[in-house]
Amino acid sequence: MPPAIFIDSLVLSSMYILMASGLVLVFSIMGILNFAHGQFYMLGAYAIFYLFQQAGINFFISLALSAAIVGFVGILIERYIMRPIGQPIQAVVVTIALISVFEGLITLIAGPAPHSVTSAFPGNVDIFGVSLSSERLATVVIAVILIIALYLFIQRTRLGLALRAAAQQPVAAGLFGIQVARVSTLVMGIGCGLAALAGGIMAPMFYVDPWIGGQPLVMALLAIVIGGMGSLGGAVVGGIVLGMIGSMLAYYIGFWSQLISFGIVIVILLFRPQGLFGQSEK
Amino acid sequence: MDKAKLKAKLPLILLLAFIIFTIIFPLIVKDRFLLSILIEAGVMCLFALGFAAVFRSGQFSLGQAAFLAVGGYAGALLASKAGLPFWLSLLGGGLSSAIVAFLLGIVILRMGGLYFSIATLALGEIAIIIAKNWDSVTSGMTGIAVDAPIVKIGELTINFATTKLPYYYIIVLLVIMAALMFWRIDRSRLGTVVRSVAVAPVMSEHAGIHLMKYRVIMFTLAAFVTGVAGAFYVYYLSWVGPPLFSGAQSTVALIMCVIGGLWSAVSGPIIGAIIVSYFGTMMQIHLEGLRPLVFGVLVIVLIWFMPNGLVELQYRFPAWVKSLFKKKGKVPDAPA
Amino acid sequence: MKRKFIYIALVVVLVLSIITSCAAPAAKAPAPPKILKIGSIMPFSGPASMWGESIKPVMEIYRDLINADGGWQVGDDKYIIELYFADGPIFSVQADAAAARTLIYDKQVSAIVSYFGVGYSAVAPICNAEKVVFNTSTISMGAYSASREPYSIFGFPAIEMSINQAMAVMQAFPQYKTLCWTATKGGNVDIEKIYAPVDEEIQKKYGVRSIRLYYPEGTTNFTPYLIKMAEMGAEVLFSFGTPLEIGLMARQRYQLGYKWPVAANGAILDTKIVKGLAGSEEAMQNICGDFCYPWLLKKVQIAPRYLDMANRIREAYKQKYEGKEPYAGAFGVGVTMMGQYLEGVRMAGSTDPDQVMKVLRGGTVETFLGKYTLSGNETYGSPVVFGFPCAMSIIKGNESVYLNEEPLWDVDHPLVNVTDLIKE
Amino acid sequence: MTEALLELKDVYISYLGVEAVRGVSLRVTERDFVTVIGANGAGKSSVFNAISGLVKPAKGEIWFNGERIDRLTPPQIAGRGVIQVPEGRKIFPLLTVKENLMVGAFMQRDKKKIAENFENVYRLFPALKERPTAKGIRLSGGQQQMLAIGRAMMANPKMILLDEPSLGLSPIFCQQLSRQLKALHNEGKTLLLVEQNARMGLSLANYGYVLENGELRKEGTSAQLLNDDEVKRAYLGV
Repeated sequence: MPPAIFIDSLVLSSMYILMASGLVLVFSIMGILNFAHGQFYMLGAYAIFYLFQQAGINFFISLALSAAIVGFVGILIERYIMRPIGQPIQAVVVTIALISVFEGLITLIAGPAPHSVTSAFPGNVDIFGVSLSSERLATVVIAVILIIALYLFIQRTRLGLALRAAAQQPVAAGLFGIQVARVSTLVMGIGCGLAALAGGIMAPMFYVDPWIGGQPLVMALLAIVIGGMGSLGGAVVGGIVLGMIGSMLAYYIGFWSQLISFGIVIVILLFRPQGLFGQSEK
Repeated sequence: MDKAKLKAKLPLILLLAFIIFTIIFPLIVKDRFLLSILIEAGVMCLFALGFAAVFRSGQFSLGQAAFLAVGGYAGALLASKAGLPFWLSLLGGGLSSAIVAFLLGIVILRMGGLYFSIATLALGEIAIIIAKNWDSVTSGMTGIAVDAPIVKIGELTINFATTKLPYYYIIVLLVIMAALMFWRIDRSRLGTVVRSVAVAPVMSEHAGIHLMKYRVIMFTLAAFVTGVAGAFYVYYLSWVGPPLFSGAQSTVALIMCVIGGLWSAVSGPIIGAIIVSYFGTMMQIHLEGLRPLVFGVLVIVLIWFMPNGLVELQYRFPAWVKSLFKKKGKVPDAPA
Repeated sequence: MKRKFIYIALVVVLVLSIITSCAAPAAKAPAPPKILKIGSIMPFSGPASMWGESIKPVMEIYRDLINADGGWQVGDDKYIIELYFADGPIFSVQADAAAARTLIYDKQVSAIVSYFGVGYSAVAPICNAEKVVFNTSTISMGAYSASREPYSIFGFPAIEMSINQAMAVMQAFPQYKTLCWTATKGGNVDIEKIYAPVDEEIQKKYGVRSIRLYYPEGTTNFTPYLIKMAEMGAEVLFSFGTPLEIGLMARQRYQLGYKWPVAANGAILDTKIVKGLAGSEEAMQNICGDFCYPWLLKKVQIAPRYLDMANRIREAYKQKYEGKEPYAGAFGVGVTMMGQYLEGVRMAGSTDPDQVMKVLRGGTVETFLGKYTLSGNETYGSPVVFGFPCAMSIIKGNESVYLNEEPLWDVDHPLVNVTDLIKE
Repeated sequence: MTEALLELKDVYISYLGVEAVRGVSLRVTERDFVTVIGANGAGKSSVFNAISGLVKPAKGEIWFNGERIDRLTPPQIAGRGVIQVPEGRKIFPLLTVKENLMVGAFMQRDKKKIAENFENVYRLFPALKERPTAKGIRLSGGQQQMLAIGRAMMANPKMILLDEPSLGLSPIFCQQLSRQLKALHNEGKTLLLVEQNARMGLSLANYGYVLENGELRKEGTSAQLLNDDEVKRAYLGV
């Protein structure tokens, strides 16, 4: 297997993992799937386009800014649209409607034509005599750092603890002073911020247009189901599996890899209806 | 006659009036464009009814459009390859869709909640990939052409190619039949069971209800109705091909159900489907590029003000009228 | 006396002016202008909306120029052209059908032109039932039936052009011998069915070896497929993808260090869009695509009045849009497909669809892109053309440069008889 | 009469128009151990949920430490020092024992105090000390109950509300639990206990209330209630 394929599968995996973990976080605490998650990815990519490409701000600062801005949009939406509506099904439909709202809005602002973002890490690097695109390597490294940071945040911090407690037993968490409503707003912000980060680091590699959010969402949905809903570890495993299929398997068997990425979900669910790492109880 | 009795019968009278209205409507308003929108709205009514039926048994199917595709392809193949008449092709479309749903259902309905949703999403995508690549049966992207049916009833010959009116009456009939069926089911013991399954799956299982059985029944019935809708739609368009059945349609069905009102099994989906398809088409034609934005905002606003859907209006509207009169009564007070 | 004379003169002038003002319109005004309504379904929302949005203004300018000349001469009458556009988001067949219905039932257009979505089979029945001429691209061809659809013509032979385009690129790069055809499997175009039969002939005639590779629909990451292509020995890529796919393919090919030319079918080159996709100037080098500016074509003979009109359109567009060049794609589909229908009307001397189709069937029409010959009775309406060029350009530096052109093969051309393939 | 730490004044609670609790008044003074006994559905848990802020009383007032709390949210009430050990324990199943306890200490900022509380909990419940990294879901019922109480202790509460702690425990665990609750009380905590197991409740507490169909039926010291004929017949099975 050529080494470029290996890096490529890691790139895909890291995108899916970042997307899936945001989706899982929001789901675990709010109990709804955010169908507009892909559009937050798109917003993040556009933020990078405007901040990094147009305004020329340093890539890492733009990345942080884009996560902050998009996360803030997510917080506003949770606080002023989803929470007042309350009922989960209605909230899901709101997220579906948000897909067209964001796509329409961005088309209005930025136009329908695709844009590209210059690579922040041009050129190639040689590692053990193998030449690899430094952009792809950097993407993987950034993604790994982000995933580790997320893991540490959730496992090691007070807020992370509150988040997990609120997700598992919202009532009991409230009895110990955890403000579940505030935690869910925060989590919506973090989830959307993660999607924006995924979009931001992928933007220079692919392109930016108002409709790029659809594919990553589907892949993230598949990833969380493969890994098992509600656990970050599951999202990581699901993302890696799908990344491998999307790249390594695509290299060996071509376009049938798409059928396999959908088929594997069904097969896994048949044998393990809770996903590979899902807990049977919630 | 006392008022109470009249009041109790009011919904029935209104319903009958509505049905009569739908029947004479195209005879009065001879707008072919409106007629075509209404026919498509009828197809979407069936689709939304099926979706709502599955949804009310506690499962959220993201791949419901695949049953539209199965019904559509089966109907087209039965009509063009086997040469079956119109009615039989419709039935065949529905049956094949039901069979597929039954076989899949006994396997995938075991999965709970979101796992089921995403499994159906994957199945829907797989169905489209199959339709695109199984050339010998589906002819890939080329699709299958279906000739407009010519129905002979005694001396009367109806050629569907020359007028679209028969399609309208057939879809109205189909929607009424499906609505009655789902309404009866909702009212029956089965319906009560189904709702309890949706509300508290674990508890009803403990109460001795075989959860799977009812889910499979509802899933299969819904697929039957959806399949008939698919076959009908293919006849109406006179062609079937993969782009007709994109997975996004399943989320559209959800939007329809929620806008119409989730807590009524029949009127909610029907109202939602008619509203969404009518205004959706109107927006597509008059708004062009602005359509997605306006559509999304409208859906959110509607849900914001009427989280229980448009059927809520029947309670809200009288209250609103009353409040209007009350305000009028207050007007003289104001200057004093 | 003097005063009286002035009064009389004034009255005379007044009376005369009243008479002339009344008589002038009565005498000079022709019968109210006849109107020819033409509809067009193009994507104005969704991912392909940039095409619709860039083609529409050029068509509007063409309409304005015709109307400014007094209308379109048909027989003894002049027709004022009215254009109606409807949104048909790409891959949404239902929306295309609804758009066709509103154009036909509401606006009562007599033709629908410049359609390039995938919903041919959903739109054609509506048009044909209402005797509305439907001018579309072969890329959208579904289950076409000559007998059932007598009012369909295929004014943009996208599929057929591809072989010419590919050969034009191979001629431009004589050092390359291996051509890799690539597309989504089960996509709009079944490249296996259409191109496998010509592999051997291309090899014989041009010494070009053909290989094929498919990728799934919606692919944005082409890296695995590109690496596979490299292993298969690809030297030139010919893609059936959307402009998005081509841009991404070109960009990722550059990142992987390959310098292959990437040629595109149906993707009309617009350096701005390509740059938007490919990212950098380096990555967009050697992307090849359609180049339909009539004033740049060399091999194809274009009728002077069309060349003249093309230049007028160009000037008017530049004036209206601050010196920008019109989008080349508008000459590929927009005004060319509109012109084919208008040409049919002119030759028939009537707007009656049966008369128009009688002329277009097997007839030869002048277009912005040269003479265009439709197939005859037997393959009535099918897109076999002669003279319609596939002009290729290549991106060099910061702009696209005219590369090569191949007039489209004839019905009877021995190399590929696409008609047979389509008739199946 | 000493100042009451917690006082309910004529509290009414209704769910969807059905009154579950009617006119309940009760008081708990500091360092007291009070029990509320009653049959299933008598409204005991409703009273608790009203104190914790999970339901808002339709009428009446709840005062804690000289402050009216019946309009506050659960986290705010918890912040005032009223901690509930909810019915069915509601421990966090996927958090470890240590993390569960950390959630209990969520409102504590003082690291020293937290460490002290940890020691207290571990001293009282040595079983928890043995498995600090076990997930909540892996513990036995009795251990889960210990964890739930320990979690409440971590919050440094002024008052602990215990909702049916004996539910689903074996008799041996019940005895153990009784001992531990007594120890807790001896450490100076104020406890309010709801129990279906009236004998256990009354034997532990100093003072008791009897709740029946949402209304207060009787109150008195434990000794009084234990000797009351009605109580004996209805709740003690004598």
